[in-house]
Amino acid sequence: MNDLLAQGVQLMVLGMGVVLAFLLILVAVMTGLSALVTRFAPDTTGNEPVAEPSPTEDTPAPHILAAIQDAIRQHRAQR
Amino acid sequence: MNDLLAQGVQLMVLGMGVVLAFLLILVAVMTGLSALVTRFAPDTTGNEPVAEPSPTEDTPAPHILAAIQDAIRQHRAQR
Amino acid sequence: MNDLLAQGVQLMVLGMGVVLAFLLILVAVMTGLSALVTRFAPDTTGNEPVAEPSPTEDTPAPHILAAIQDAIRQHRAQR
Amino acid sequence: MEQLHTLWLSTGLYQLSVGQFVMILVGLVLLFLAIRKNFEPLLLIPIGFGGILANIPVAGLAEPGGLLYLIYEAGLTTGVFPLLIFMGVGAMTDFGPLLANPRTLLLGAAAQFGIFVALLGALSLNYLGLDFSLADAASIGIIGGADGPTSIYVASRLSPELLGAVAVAAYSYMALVPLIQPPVIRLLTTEKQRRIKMEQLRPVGRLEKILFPILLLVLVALLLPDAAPLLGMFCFGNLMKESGVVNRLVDTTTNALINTLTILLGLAVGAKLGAEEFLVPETLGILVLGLAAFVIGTGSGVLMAQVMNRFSKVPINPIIGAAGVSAVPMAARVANRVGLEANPQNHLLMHAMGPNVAGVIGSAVAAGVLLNLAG
Amino acid sequence: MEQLHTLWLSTGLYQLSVGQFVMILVGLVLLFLAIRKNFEPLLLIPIGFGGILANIPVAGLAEPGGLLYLIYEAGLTTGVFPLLIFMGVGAMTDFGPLLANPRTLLLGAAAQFGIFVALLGALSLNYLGLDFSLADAASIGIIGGADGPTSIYVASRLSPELLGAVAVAAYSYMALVPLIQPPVIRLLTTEKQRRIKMEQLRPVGRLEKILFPILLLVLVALLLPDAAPLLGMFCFGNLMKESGVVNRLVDTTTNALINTLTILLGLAVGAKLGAEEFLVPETLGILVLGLAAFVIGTGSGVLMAQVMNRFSKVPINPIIGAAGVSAVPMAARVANRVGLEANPQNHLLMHAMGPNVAGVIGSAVAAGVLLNLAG
Amino acid sequence: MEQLHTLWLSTGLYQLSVGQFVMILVGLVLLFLAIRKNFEPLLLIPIGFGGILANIPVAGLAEPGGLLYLIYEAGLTTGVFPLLIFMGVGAMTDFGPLLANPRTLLLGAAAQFGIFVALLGALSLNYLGLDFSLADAASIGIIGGADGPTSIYVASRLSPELLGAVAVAAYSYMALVPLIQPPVIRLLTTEKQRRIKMEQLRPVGRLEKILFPILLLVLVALLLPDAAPLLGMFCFGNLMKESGVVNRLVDTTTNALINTLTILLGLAVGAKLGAEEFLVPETLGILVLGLAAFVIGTGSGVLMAQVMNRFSKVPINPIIGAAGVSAVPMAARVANRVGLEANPQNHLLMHAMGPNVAGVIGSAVAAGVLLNLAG
Ligand code: NA
Ligand code: NA
Ligand code: NA
Repeated sequence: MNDLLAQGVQLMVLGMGVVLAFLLILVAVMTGLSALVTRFAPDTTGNEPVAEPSPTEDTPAPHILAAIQDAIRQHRAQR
Repeated sequence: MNDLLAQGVQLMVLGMGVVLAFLLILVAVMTGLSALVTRFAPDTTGNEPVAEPSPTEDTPAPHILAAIQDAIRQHRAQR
Repeated sequence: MNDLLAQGVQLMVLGMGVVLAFLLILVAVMTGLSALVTRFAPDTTGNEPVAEPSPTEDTPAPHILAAIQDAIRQHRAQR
Repeated sequence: MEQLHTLWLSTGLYQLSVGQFVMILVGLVLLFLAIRKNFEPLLLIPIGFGGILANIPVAGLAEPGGLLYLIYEAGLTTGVFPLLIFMGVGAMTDFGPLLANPRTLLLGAAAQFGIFVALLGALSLNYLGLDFSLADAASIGIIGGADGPTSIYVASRLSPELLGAVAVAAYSYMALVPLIQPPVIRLLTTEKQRRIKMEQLRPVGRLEKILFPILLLVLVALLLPDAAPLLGMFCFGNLMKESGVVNRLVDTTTNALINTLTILLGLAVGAKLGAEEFLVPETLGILVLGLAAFVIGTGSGVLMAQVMNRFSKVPINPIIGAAGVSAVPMAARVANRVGLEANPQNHLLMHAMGPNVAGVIGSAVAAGVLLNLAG
Repeated sequence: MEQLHTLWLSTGLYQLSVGQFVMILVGLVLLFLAIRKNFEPLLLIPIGFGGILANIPVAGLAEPGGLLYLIYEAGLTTGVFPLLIFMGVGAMTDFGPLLANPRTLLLGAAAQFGIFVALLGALSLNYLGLDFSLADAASIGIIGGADGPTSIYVASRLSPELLGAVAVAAYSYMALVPLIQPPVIRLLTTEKQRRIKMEQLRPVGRLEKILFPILLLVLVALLLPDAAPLLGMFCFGNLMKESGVVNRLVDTTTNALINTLTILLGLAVGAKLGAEEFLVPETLGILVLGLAAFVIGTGSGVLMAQVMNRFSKVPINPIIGAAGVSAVPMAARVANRVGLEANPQNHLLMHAMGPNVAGVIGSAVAAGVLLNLAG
Repeated sequence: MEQLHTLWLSTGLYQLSVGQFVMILVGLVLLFLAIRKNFEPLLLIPIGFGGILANIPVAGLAEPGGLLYLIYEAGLTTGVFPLLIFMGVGAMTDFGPLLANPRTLLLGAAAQFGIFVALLGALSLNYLGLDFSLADAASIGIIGGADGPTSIYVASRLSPELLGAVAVAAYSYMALVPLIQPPVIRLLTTEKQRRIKMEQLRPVGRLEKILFPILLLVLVALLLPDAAPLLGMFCFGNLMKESGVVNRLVDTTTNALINTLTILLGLAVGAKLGAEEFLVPETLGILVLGLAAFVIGTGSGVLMAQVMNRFSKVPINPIIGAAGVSAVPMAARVANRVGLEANPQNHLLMHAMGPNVAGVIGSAVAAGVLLNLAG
């Protein structure tokens, strides 16, 4: 039992140590990241997206294309 | 075979008995429920909700909060 | 090894053969289908749906019916 | 050349059995009924298509390792699909009309009589040379419950080999309710009875609606635990809906989740439309008995309403007794239509919704009894 | 007659044990708290209902072959449900406030102290006659992480038999954060400290937000692989969101997928609310220790903020340290409210979101350590 | 102290192998291509991220019991994921342009030539010291089908250990279609040919669109049952869409369901990006052969169009032959763009959609042959 408590204390020390250490490293990394981004890609810290919203994302399914063609056909028919 | 039919008849009697008994009990319970609710919580039989629609239901995700802050920041910037 | 290559060549011949044969049959079937449809169900080649959009598709759930009755009740109450 | 021969040996033309050919035609008929005649298309398109897939020779889609087999094992052998679908049904059900008029529960009870008559009928058919066990008879009887997930759940537990026929019969007759019920109703009622106007239903508050699924669950727990899987999930869905505090869960339950499960359930049922299981004389018996169950259930509901009118001053239009079979919401609509024919001012729809949802409870209770005693 | 007896023997009234009766009451209380008091209803309705279902006698829903058992085995024994839910949480998380003020990560680290104190507390309770292994103590401690999926993941790995109590405690105390935290915050801060105004957060660009989950993943891979399942899926969800090129996947992840999994997770947790597992003295210990973990975590976060103010010129309002426990986003809102009480002009919400999401990372890291060393 | 050592021994820094490090870099490159270059992000983000997760040491996410392993076993070992995704693809496909001009099916047939050339190429590489079985060669060839679910389905059946490389090659080259195809098209056509105007497509009625998937299914059942799982599910999805009576199922299929499965499929493919499986000379061969398959498929489609123009009075713009590889809808768009360069009035998009969807059928047929004869 005593032994279990000792293990528990060890786990607490180690656990809090790892949590603090890991998040401290993360603070350092984030600060570095922020500095790098601000230096080398400053434009992107504004509100503009990094890449133009790509027109090919979520590509319209073929049946939408079909609908477009329908519209074109009707348009031509009306002329 | 005859035996099977006998089992079937027994099952029919028992089955319909249980269905009727269960739903009769349910009628009684529902009538009681209705009486209790009408006596002790009469307001709620109207159209008002029992509890005010809670603002914490479906809590806005953090990114919505971020959007709100963006809006606030822009608002301040415009002043 | 040589044997494997021979198998590969055989697979190529057979595979392309099957693909071409299957799609040729499909061309024939589609052409036939189109002819049949144009002859026996010509109206449906327009834009009208084959069957009237059925009112029972995606049947309104009971709670919608309840909402309707609520509306009716309020309407009557107002008169 | 040898490979060409291998290929030919594995074509459908070479391997197709007569039974498979017939079953593919059956599948096509189901698709036709679903698409052209609007027979419960949400279920019969997946079932019909699954039936065709299951009968493609060589492909083995319904054999161990095949897609339909895997879906069947994952969802029907375990019972997970019908139970989760029943949760979704619960989340779409409004008990308001039933709470406003609790005695219509009895109509939903009476209409289950068709289940047990069909059960006896199945056992009687053994004298004509068919071979139905008590479990089989129960699976056939439950068609009369007029409730898809309940029928599929019971049949998958008691008689998996009959599941295909049972499910096809259940959904087909549900689609045929507008043809099956009106003559039965007219036979058992007078024109004057069909004109009976019913009292406006009282509004039902939120608290009552929240407490109802909980009370029902407690009753099930105390009295009929065998019905707990079905009614428990049903009450769970209904409580989520009525609680009003988990709308996002209800939204998913009644859309993405139930739709996905409906597709998978249909395909899994199709896996049981294999020729050797479906093309047997028993299937004909099942189809006949299923129809009988619907007719008798409809009749029992109507007659129960007549009996209740003897004992009660507040009259019930006996038409709504027919809605007690469930077949939600089709049977309630049929009752409404028949009522309007007798009296164009008489809208019975909401009155019929009470026995309609009562019928769901009634057949789930009957399912519990059957699973306990015929299993 | 014999069958009637069979039926009576299988009713709940005959079979219900006292323990099951009590657990059904516990389930009803959870439903009441969820619906009426709005205690985390998204989880506590499924958990409470699942708990009732699990305690229905005869039905065996939580026993091998039963629905809840199957869901439990599929989703919790494998760990799949909490991990996929964590992906969804990642897809709903905005690291902007944290990136704008990285040092608030330390608040999220400090607040994990409650986890380890509760762990020690659990081991101490062994002197009072309870019986907690190191793994059990870790499962109890993780309640202090104030993060549902993390707690459930750890408990399902280390001590499945405690899962019910751990999950109930975790979600209940998350719901009680508005009651638990304010007194602790007030005890450890002066009115003047609570009035501290914080600098406007800088805007954070898209590139930083995209790179953050990737960097976090790489750090986890290099330093703490044991936290990789949890943090990996979390980063995956977040990267999908921030990438901006797979919006349709993000939409499904944060709606249909997470909602479905939430229902199933809740039911699966309910399966662990069986009387014989839950109605033991250990459960009382778990509830007490869970509360202690929340209190101590809150206090540690606040004190860490005080310490940081000693060493930094840019002041931190110590209230936001309390948000480091996570309990997203409730704890951040509580911080905001306590701040407004001290100074009605002082909106701390966004400042508190930094430590709030830091707490999620912190407890996932702690979970990694616990899984590695206490497993 | 001892525990600290235990912890250190389990860090990634201590355990990371060179291969794992390289594969994490490969995963990062895939993420970069997906997010920054918009390379099929819907698939390459999950695949890339899954690849990183699979190579985190100690965590064992892709080893028995790990999350990616479980997803792989549930969805790819069984074949369920690609088949259900193919159902979703079917539900998003419009066969109108193909029905309006059936002979473009031949373009979709011809473009499958790349599959078989790559297959032969793979076998030839055995002379250079690589080690590809006939099944392996088939898995590599199918990259030329330019259809993700088909490639993954075939590779998961025939050569699971090549699945990672095959899927990465397939999706990468699909994303690169705008770079790969134009030079091939220009090489094999004259400016004048590229200016050919095509006749306006006739409108196609609903009945034809409903009958097409049914007829295709029947043909598959009769002639090529080995293609039944893939084409069966494809036709099922398409029939649901065209029937117009199960819109709620189609909505879920094309959104929540396909999105969920896409995420899981990507992660499962990532599980096959383990260093020991991916970092082998064979992978280089696969990448080279995949590219060759795309180039040759594109060329075959264009040449087939040239041949057809010899025999037909109604001219086909040979550019649209390139769309026969499938890579829906990217290849059709590329054809449109190349056509506009030659003649700014010449919109080939709809004309290219015919061979484009024909290519999906063509490669599924080829997959059936390969599964039958190389399995
Ligand atoms: Na019923
Ligand atoms: Na936390
Ligand atoms: Na293709």
